[in-house]
Parts: sequence; C-alpha cells; structure tokens
Amino acid sequence: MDLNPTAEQDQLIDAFSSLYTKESSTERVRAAEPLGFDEELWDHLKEIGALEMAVDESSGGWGATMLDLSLVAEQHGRALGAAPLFESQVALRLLARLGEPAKELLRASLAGEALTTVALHGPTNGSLKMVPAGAIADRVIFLDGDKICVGGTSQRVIIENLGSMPVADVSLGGDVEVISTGAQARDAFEMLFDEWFLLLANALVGIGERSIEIGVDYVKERKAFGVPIGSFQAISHGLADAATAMDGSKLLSREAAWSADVMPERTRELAALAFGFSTESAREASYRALHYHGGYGFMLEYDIQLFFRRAKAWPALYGEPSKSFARAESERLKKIESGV
Amino acid sequence: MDLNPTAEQDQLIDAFSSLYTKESSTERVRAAEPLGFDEELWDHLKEIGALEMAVDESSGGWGATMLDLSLVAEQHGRALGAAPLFESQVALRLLARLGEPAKELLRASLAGEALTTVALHGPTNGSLKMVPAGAIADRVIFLDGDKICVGGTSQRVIIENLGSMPVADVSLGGDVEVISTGAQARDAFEMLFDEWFLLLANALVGIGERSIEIGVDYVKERKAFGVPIGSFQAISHGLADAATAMDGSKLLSREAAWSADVMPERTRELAALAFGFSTESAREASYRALHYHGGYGFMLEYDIQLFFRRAKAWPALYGEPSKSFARAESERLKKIESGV
Amino acid sequence: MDFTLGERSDIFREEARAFLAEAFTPEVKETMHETGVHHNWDFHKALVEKGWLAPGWPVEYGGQGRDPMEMLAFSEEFQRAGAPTYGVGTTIMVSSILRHLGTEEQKQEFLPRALRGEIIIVLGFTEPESGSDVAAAQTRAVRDGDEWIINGQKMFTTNAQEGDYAFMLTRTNPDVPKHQGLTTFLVPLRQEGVEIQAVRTLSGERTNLTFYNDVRVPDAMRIGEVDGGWDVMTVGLTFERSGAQGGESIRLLEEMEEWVLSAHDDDGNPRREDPDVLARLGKAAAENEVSSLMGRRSAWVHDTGGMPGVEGSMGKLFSSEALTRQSGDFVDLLGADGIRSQGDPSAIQGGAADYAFRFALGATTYGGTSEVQRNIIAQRGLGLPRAK
Amino acid sequence: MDFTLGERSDIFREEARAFLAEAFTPEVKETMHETGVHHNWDFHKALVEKGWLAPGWPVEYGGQGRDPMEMLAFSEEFQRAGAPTYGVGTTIMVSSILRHLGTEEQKQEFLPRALRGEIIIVLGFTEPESGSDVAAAQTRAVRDGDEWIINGQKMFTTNAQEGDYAFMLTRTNPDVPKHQGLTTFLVPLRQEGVEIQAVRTLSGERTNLTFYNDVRVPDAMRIGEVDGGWDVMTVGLTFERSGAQGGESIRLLEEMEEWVLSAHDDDGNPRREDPDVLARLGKAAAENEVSSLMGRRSAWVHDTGGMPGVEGSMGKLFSSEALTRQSGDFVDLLGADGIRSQGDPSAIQGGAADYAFRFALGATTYGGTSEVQRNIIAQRGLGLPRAK
Repeated sequence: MDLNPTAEQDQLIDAFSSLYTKESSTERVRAAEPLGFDEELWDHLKEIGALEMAVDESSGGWGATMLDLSLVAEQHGRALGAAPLFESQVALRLLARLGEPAKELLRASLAGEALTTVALHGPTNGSLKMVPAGAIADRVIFLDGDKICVGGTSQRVIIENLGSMPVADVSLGGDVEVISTGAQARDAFEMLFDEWFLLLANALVGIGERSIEIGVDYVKERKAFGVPIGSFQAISHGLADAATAMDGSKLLSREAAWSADVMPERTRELAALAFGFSTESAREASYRALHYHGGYGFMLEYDIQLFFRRAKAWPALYGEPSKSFARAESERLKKIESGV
Repeated sequence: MDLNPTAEQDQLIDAFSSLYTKESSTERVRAAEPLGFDEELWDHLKEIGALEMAVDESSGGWGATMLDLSLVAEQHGRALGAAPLFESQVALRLLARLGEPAKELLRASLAGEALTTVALHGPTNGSLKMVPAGAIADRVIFLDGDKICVGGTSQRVIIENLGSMPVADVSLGGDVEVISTGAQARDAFEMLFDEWFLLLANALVGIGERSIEIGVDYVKERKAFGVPIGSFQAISHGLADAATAMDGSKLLSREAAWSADVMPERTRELAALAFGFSTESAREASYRALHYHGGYGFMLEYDIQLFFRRAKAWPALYGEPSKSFARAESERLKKIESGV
Repeated sequence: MDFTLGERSDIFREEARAFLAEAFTPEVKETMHETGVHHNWDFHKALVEKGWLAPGWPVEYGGQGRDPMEMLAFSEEFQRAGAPTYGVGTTIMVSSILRHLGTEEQKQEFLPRALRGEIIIVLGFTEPESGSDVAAAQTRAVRDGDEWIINGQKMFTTNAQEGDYAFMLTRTNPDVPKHQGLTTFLVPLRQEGVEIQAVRTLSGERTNLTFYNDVRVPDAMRIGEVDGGWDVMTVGLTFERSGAQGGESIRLLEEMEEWVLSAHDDDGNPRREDPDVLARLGKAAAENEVSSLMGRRSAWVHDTGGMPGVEGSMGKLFSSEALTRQSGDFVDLLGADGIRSQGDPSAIQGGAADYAFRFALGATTYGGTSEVQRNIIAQRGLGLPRAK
Repeated sequence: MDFTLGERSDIFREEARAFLAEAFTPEVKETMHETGVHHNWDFHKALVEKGWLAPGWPVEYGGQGRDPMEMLAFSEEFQRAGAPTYGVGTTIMVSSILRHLGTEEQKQEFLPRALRGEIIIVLGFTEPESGSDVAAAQTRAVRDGDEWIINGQKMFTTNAQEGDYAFMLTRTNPDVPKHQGLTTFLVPLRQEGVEIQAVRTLSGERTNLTFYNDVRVPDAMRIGEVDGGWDVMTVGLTFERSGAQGGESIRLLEEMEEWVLSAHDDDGNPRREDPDVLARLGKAAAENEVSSLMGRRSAWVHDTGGMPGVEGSMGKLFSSEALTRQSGDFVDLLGADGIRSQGDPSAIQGGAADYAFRFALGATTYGGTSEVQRNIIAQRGLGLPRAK
C-alpha cells in the first residue's frame, strides 16, 4: 500500500496545478461566467496534452491511466476549471473503444477540429437535455436505446444554470449518425458513465478540499466576541465533520480510479460509490464553509459561493446521489448472486 | 387562538399525570419488561375511565374529544405507559363507528371483558404480523382487502422487540368474523389510522420532551474539563435543535388532534404529518439526550435508554416516517386537484 | 385550546389577499426580480392608500389598531405572496423604536412622515467586522458641539439606495466595555460623505455596503442616551423578529406540488405515484406547518402580553433551516432539470427550487445566524450554562 | 499509488480466515451472545496456539514480527467476523505500554505470561465522574512504604471478571494541576478490597463497575514515574486506536444484502428492484469502503513511520457515526419487522439491524466520544484555535 503519488504522478499534478494557478484563478472563473467557458484555459489544456493523455498510443494519444486523469481532475475541480475537460476525455475514450466506425470522429476530436461531448440522458421527444459542454461543443455523442449516436449541436438552447456551466438542450436534427449498436454499444456507454463518475468524483474532492481550506482560513481570521470564530465548537465541529468526509472522499475516489487500471472488476461499483459519496461530501463541505462566512457567504463577491454552486450543480447533470448509490448496489448484488 | 389548555383540559392532564406518576414510574416500566404490560397500571387506567372516554354516550362512554385523548396520550408517552391504551381506544372508536354489527364486541371491550386491539398490517399467509398489544389482547380487529374482520389471538407468538412492547404475530384461526365490508369498511379503517397517528404523535411528544428534560438535567450536572458539559456548544446546540423540533412536534400534534374535532377535513393530512414529524423529532431528541450521557447512555441502568428504545420502536409498528409523509402528501394532492 | 386566529383575522386576511391580488402585479414582481430590490414605490403607495404601513399601530399614530392575531394573518399573506416589504419593514421597525424611545420632537418629526410613506428608514447595525457580535460595532461618532461626526462603514444596508435615513449603531466611547460605549442615531443618507456601494447576493438581491466619511448628524437625531445605544438595540432586535415564518417554503412547496401533478419520470411514470417523491413533499409540508405554527405561537405570546424571545428564535431557526433542507432536496428531486436557473425560460416552475436554494443561504444568517439562535434557545430556553 | 496491502498480507489474511472458520465456532458465538462477554477462553487458547496474541510483536518478545499491513489484514478479518477479542485487545495494549515504558523486571514478569495467554489485563481509566476528561481521575493512590494504597471506583472495567490485572490511572497528588498528579499501576484484581459489579449495556454486553477499598499494590507494580501517569496515558491512548474500522457495519450490510435478495414488499414486489432500497444499501457500501480505507490509511501511516493521530480520529469518528446512521436507517427500512430483537426467532437476519442499532450507541462513545474526536480533528488537523 502506498497512498503517496509516484514521482511521475507528482510531476503530472504539479504541471496541471501550475497551469490552473495561472489560467484558472477565481477572477478568470468569474470572467467566464455565466457561460462557463474560458477559451484561453481550454487552449492551454489542449496544449499541455489534456486530450491526448485520455487515449492510448494506438489511438493517437499518450495513454495516461484513469488514476492519472483523476489526479488531474482533482486539480481541475480545485480550480473550478471553466473548460470541457471531462466530457472531452470520456468522449475520446468512448470513441477509442468503438474502433473503426468512430475513427474519423476520434481523429477530429483529438486534433481539436471538433469539440465532442457526451449526453448523460437519452433523447426525449427528439431532444437531449442538459448536455454538459453542449453550449460549446460541435458534436454530441448519446445513447438511444441500444444505439450510440453522434449528432450536431446547431439546434441548441443554452441553459443558464446554478453552476454556470456551458450546458445546453440540444434538438437532434437530420445529421444523426449511428456509430455502434447492441450489447457492445450499451457496454461501452456504461463504461463511459464509470469514467465520468471517476473524473467527477475526483473533481469534487478538489472542490470540497478547497472549500474547507477557504472556510478554515476565514474562521481563523474572523473574530466575534473577541475570539476567532473557529474556536467555537458550533463552527469547528462542523468543519471537522466536513473535513473527515472529504478525506474519505479522496481516499475512495482515488481508490476507485486506481481500480480502473488494476482491478477493473471493482470499478463499476467503486466509481458509482465514489461519485455519490463525493457529491454529498463536497456539497456539505462547501455549504459549511459558506455558512460560516456569515452574511459574506451570501454575497457574490466572496469566492466560496463559486465552489458551493459548482458542487451542487456539476454532479446534478447526472442526477441525485441516490441514483449512483443504487447503481453501485445493483452491481454489488449481481456479484453476490454470481458468487464472485 | 389559545394554546393554553382549558381548565377542563388542565384537570384531565392533572388527573392522568398523577396517575402515571404513581403507577408508571420508570421502575414500574422496567418491571413490566420485556412483555411491556403492567396490569395494575391498566386496571387504574380503566378505572379512571380511559376506555369510556374514547367513545360517546350513545356508545356507552363519555365522549372525550380527540384533543382530550391526545393530551392524555402525551402523558402516557411521557410515562412510557406499559398498557394498551391507544390500541384499545382506537379499536373502541372503530367499533362505535361501525354500529350494529360491532355492538356486542364494543360492549364487551368497553366492559373490560375482552381486550380488543387492532392490526396495522393486513394478513399475509393467514397471519397478522407485529400486532400492537397482540401479546395481551383477546381479540384483534384487522382489515383484509375491503373487509373489517375480528379474530381471536389464541394462536399468537409473542415477539421480543426493541421497544419492549406487548407485540405478537397472530395466526388467524377459524374464529374470524367479518363485521363490515366495502367502502364503508375501508373509510372506517382509514379513520382508525388517523386516530392512531394522532395518539402516537402526541405520545411521542411526551417521550421527546421528557427525553430533553432528562438530557438537560444530566448535562447541567455532569462536569468535564472543570465545567458542566452543557456549556459546550457541541452539546448545547444539539439539544437546542432537538428542543426546537420537539416544540414544533407539540404544536403540530396538538393542532392535528384539535382539527379532528373542529375541522375534520384537515385531519387526515395533519395526523399523518404529525405522526411522521413527531417520530423523527422524538427519535432525534432521545438519541441526543442518550448520546450526551456518554458511556452511561449505553447502560441499561440509566432511564434515557427506555425513552430512546420506545421512540424508535413504537411508530415503527406502522412503518418508517416517509410512509406517513407520503400518505399526507397524497391527501394534499387530492385536495389541490379537487380545488378545495 | 384553539388554533384559529378568529373571525376578525379571517376577514383581514381576505382583505390582504384581495389587496395583493391587485397591487402585487406581474410588473412589480418583474421589477423585483430584475433589480433585486425588495422595495417598490408603487406597491408602497398602494399600501399607504390602504393605511397599511403599520395597521397594528394605534389609530392616533396613523395605524388601524389591529390586534396581533390580525397582524399575523396580514403578515402571513404578505410573506406567502413574497411581496416587496423590506423597505416598509425596516421603516416601521425603526418607527416602533422611535415610538417607544424617541423624544416628542422625534416622534412628531418622523412618525407621520413614515406612516404616510414619505420616508424609508434602513438599518445600519452590521459592519464589515461585526455581524453576530453586533455590539462590536466600530463606526465612530464623535461629539462636536450640537452635532456628531460619524466615520465608518456599515454592511448589508439593504435599501440604502432608496432610503432617507439609516438607524445607525455607533461607538461613542471606545474606552469602556463594548456594550457600554454605543449610541444610536437616525442618520440622513442623502448628504455628502455618505457613499453607497451596491452589493449583490447569491439570490440576486441587492444590498449595500455604506461608507460614512465625516458625516454630520445633529444631536437631535440621537435616539436614546449617549452611550445607551445597547438598550435601544435590545428593543430593536426584539422587534426584528417577525411573527409569520416560512413564507418562502410555502411558496416553494406550492410550486413543487403543481409540478408533481403533471410530471413524469424518464420512463413515463407519473412522479406523483412515486412514494419517495410523495414522502419528500410531505415532509416539507410537515415542516411548513410547524414553521407556520411557530409564527402563530409567537404572535399569540405577544397577544397575551408576553415577549416571544425563545419562541421567536425557535421559529427563525426552524423555518430557515427547513428552507435550506427542502430547497436542497427539491433541486435534487428535479434531477438535471433542478439546476436550470430562475429566469431561464426552460426552468421548471420558474426555477423556484433554484431560487429558494440560493435564498436559503441568506435566511440562516440575517437577523441572527442559526448558531446565535441555538445559543439563545440553549441558554434562555433550556437554562444551559453559557460557554466560558 | 497502490491500494493493495501486498502479497504477505493477502496470505496472512487467508490464514486468519481459515483460523476464524475453525476457532470462531457457533458455540463461541452463542456463549458471547448469552453472556455478553467478548472474551472467550477457548478462543483465546486457540489464538495462543497459533502464536497470534500479538503477531505484530518482535519474535524475541513472543510475536511473529508481522508488519503493519499484515496486522491490518489480520485485524480486518477479526473485526469483520466479530470475534471475541476485547480481552486480548486490552491485554496486548497494556503489554505494549509495558514493553515501551515498563522496568526490566516488569517486562520479564508480565510479558511472557501475557503472550502465553495466562493473564488478562483490563483497563481502569474511566471513572464514574470522569469519561472524556480522563485526566480528571479521582481514584486515590497513597504511598505507604514500599506499597501504595488505592481507594476509588472505575467505570466500564470490561472483562474485570475475567481479568488478572487492571491497568489503572490514579491520583497521587491532588494539589497540582490535574495532569501532573497522576500515576499508573498494574493492580492485581484477585485480591481483597476489589469488588466487581456487573453492568449491562443496551446491546447486551457485560461490563463492570469496579470498587477499590484499601487495595494494596507494591511500588514495583507502578508503571512510569510517580506523578508521571499522564505521559504513560499519552502512549496508552495512542495504542487504543485500532487500524481496522467498521467491522460491525460490514457485517450488517452483508446481512442486509442477503435479506434484500429474497425479500418482497407487502404487494409482493421484490425489494431489490426498489431504487430507494438499493440507494440506501449503496450509500452504506460507500461509507463502509471509506471506513475501511481510513483504517488502512492509519496502518499505512504507521507503517511508514508516522503516528496516525488525526487520521485515527477521523476513522473512529467516521466509522462509528456511519454505523449509527446506517443501523437506524436499516431498522426503518425493515418496517415493523425491523424492531424484532436479536435473539427472537422471528428476527430478520438474526436481528442484525436491531443489534447494530443498539451497539452503535456505544461505538460513538468508547475510546473517545465523537465530540472529542471532532475537537482533535479541528485543532490538530485543521489548526483551528482551541475554545477558551
């Protein structure tokens, strides 16, 4: 057992951390609102290889592990990165899995010619709702029954949302193309969910941990009744609980990501557990930190609200935590029944 | 608006409160465990008119209001009364509503010749499960589809349970008698649930309030680090929240009971809301009070555990709080749709 | 025991409803939403015409002598509607203080104007460095002959941009224990040296940071004794707790109930048949009934000659925490649709859940944080010892 | 990064499992349940035969030199099985203190006997008037020549009825600040003046109140310096935190999962198809994974030369609070059937939920209450200032 990142992992973390420090300050995050897209940041991310790393060499990338991607995701979350990193990465990996029929789209996406995203909900009445990065993507991949399809995004309505994310409802037009069908398609798309969960779970770890840091700094400084408010148990115990949960989120989210590369038979369960748990923990952490700001937490001017809104809104694109907990439990029960 | 009991209500409360002080001390409650039936207390309750008060004069009683019964229920809860008060009362009221076919059973029950209880779950595989007072009752009333039936309790298995209540699984024998059918039966039984909710909700108010008193007394006395532990926000804020919720429970449970006599069109909703809310509040209050006892809360010797176990177990005979909240909401939606 | 508010209250409630249906127009709502200002002069004038700025006041002071139960019904309806009453609220609160503690001259100068709707008075208690610990105010007032010179900053001076006066807590003696060196003034806002800086909240409301640089106030505008400001505040903070509770939660549940009646899940099943959905709405209904009862109980305590101190804290704590819980739960319940913002045309029920979720963040803070309320309940309600 | 415990640990885990399958017999379980005593001499002897009372100790002291990762795997299996290890646990904990702080004579006298399973040592820290504030102990030890005379009471002296010695915290100097007047002794329990009174817990466990009346202890049984007991305790309390976390929760979830696979609701629908049921079990699975990871992390910190202080507190806090939440939720989930007691033949899965619900009440208290853990995390982990 070794919970420390390897030297390579540390380098990766440092590289992205430096990038986010420069290109994703909270001023930049605010400047990108309400759309939630910072094109300069996105260019830098592409430049550093954020797309190539997602797929392996045979697909034209440099094959980072899911754990590597997740460590980057944590930095992305900490910085509230206003760029479609996760959607692009999971889309690329899905396309890579699908092989030949997806080859051209994979190439174009990887080359940055087409910003390709994924829909988390199948079409209803010819429309994909709340597509992440849908407001800025050129192409959207979605599952319709047992078919994986790709469509254009020209008929989209950008949705103003709690998280200031580039989300859109996309109406499907005549340009929909089927790139995979049947069990293979369903399996490939299920794995896409696993991967999106892993990235989000780790991003939420970044959000939650940063929220605690902001909250702790605030309550150490802020005084009431002659003492720092962080000395009141009404505040310190709430932060202790939140920090404990975030600590658990981090362990669980990293383990889940690690499993994808090492013991994939556990990944479906662990990814869904990590997603649900990190969602609940990061929401609570950012709420506590915001509330302990008193009236200032309610003001747009203080940064903590950025974290609070994103922690609530980002995972909501999929659904509430109970949905992923149920997914994980189904997986557990399947294994129990099959005696694994 | 007047939240004070009337002089008559005060007298009623005093009369029962005195009785419980004498006949339902925690020593007596403990002595009645594990069965949870104190025959002497029950005799006193019958003597003071606890059965007669439940039905009106035309049925041989003295017609107390639901609010009166609920004020008594609160005292019963405070004292953890080991007697089948509520089941008897709601059974009597049901029988009174059913008129002629139930007349003889009503008479016998009221005269104390037959201890009659009710089942909260219909029969499955010829058996009624977890019948409250089933371990000591002679007759059990139950709903089977749209038939209200009465059966004997000779084939019963007494169930040891968390709340030390006289509960049994009752197998139905050949002596089952149908006393009402159709919509009338269903309506009458629904009203039985409303009434049981009202009595339980108010009993839980008694349990929760008494728990807070015990907890507050303890944390004022108990010292750690040189001060009473009640001066720590980690403890005082938990008790403040619990006391606030109990205060709300009391207002809501009394309003619900009051409505049964004054604006019955709101009773189905309010009774279910009060039941769910009091269940959650009393559980939390008794848990907080127990936890703040430190290791002593975990010992059988301290009284707080009696309240904690009963608060969890008593309402569980029906089901978890979400079940009654859903019942109340259905009722609300029905009213919205019918434009009331 | 009787839970009805009485016939007079029922009648007054109906009048209030009729008024709101007419005066709280879609235009007023729209303006509120766009500007984030919870004061509206048209609406204010309509209130004045009805004599309803302070219907609970005695007739000789410009009120209608309504009893606390009538006032509760009135306030419940306004809260439930979400009407823009912050401006009238603070104005009348300060006027109440003046009525009880002001000089005869002050009463004659300000009360008629306030009751005629000619002036708006805002609150200047909180400062950048003092919130819950309001007695730590540092804004200085220094005597200069018949005047005082005020320097400092106030935070959350809501409606300062609409206001004529700020009821301000200042430090007049820094050399004594903090509660003993405070003095309150009515400070004219429309004068040189007063700077108002807009501040936006998470739910889109506008409030202000206000700066006071060598602002001069005649001693005649002092309320209460010099260095006796804490006594004035004690009265003021008691008035700050309103009777009615949970209006925002009630509106939110109404929206959710309207939604659930026609909503379907992704598989086409009616959401109203899902026991989990019903239970979550039902739990909110229980909490709303409790909030409402707590508000009524405070009014009743007041009506029967008591001071609803602990009761007011319980109501404030419970209703704001319930709103926090419910709004978070309902955003979740709506799934991905829950995060469509209020204002976005696609938002479900106008984005009611998103709005409430944001609004709740302020509800647990203003008028005393939940932590302050719990201290009050623990110490005054339960008799627990104060922390060292 | 690597989350595996390593091959040696996997092998040792398998050995532990095989041992438990054989030695933790239905009879041992039955006795545990009936007596409420979490120590069993047959089981204890079986452990001794394997050399497993302290496999992590160096071979020269009677251990097997297992590394912390192997010990973690070992301890996870014993926790998960719910094996009766309270007696061995306290004995080895005190032996560890002796190994680090005892005199050569004490080591030679006690360590071999402890490691051979001949003696049981229990803990005598807590008193009726001091729990979380353990340094407030009032049990007096007064010197009398080469002996000390002990008078006082200890609370929660679990296994005193089976034990040979109590590791006891006493007050030797009442005139100095409380941490400076404490001394620890190994007090023989089988002597006149020691009275043991059984105490029953909510989950049926037996613990004891122990009384000490003029009990004499030779000075040779003193551990550490006179008035230096707090230093000994500091070491002792660190040993008290075990690596493995959440065994009870893991067993509970296994029972619930077995239940859900064949359970139906009143309308005959399989419970396993209800998303609400799945979500509740799944959430427990997430919490259990977290508890387990926290336990492993502590072992890893230890393995890499650190002291898992804050990490240990987090694991203890999280796992005990998670058990409290889960067990309450599962009792609810089972509806009316949830309250059938463990031991009643009709109870679902042997009454696992009811038992865990009761057991959890102790879990959030023993070894430091949740409140104490939160203080540690806030102050040492987050660097927040201590309350005045």
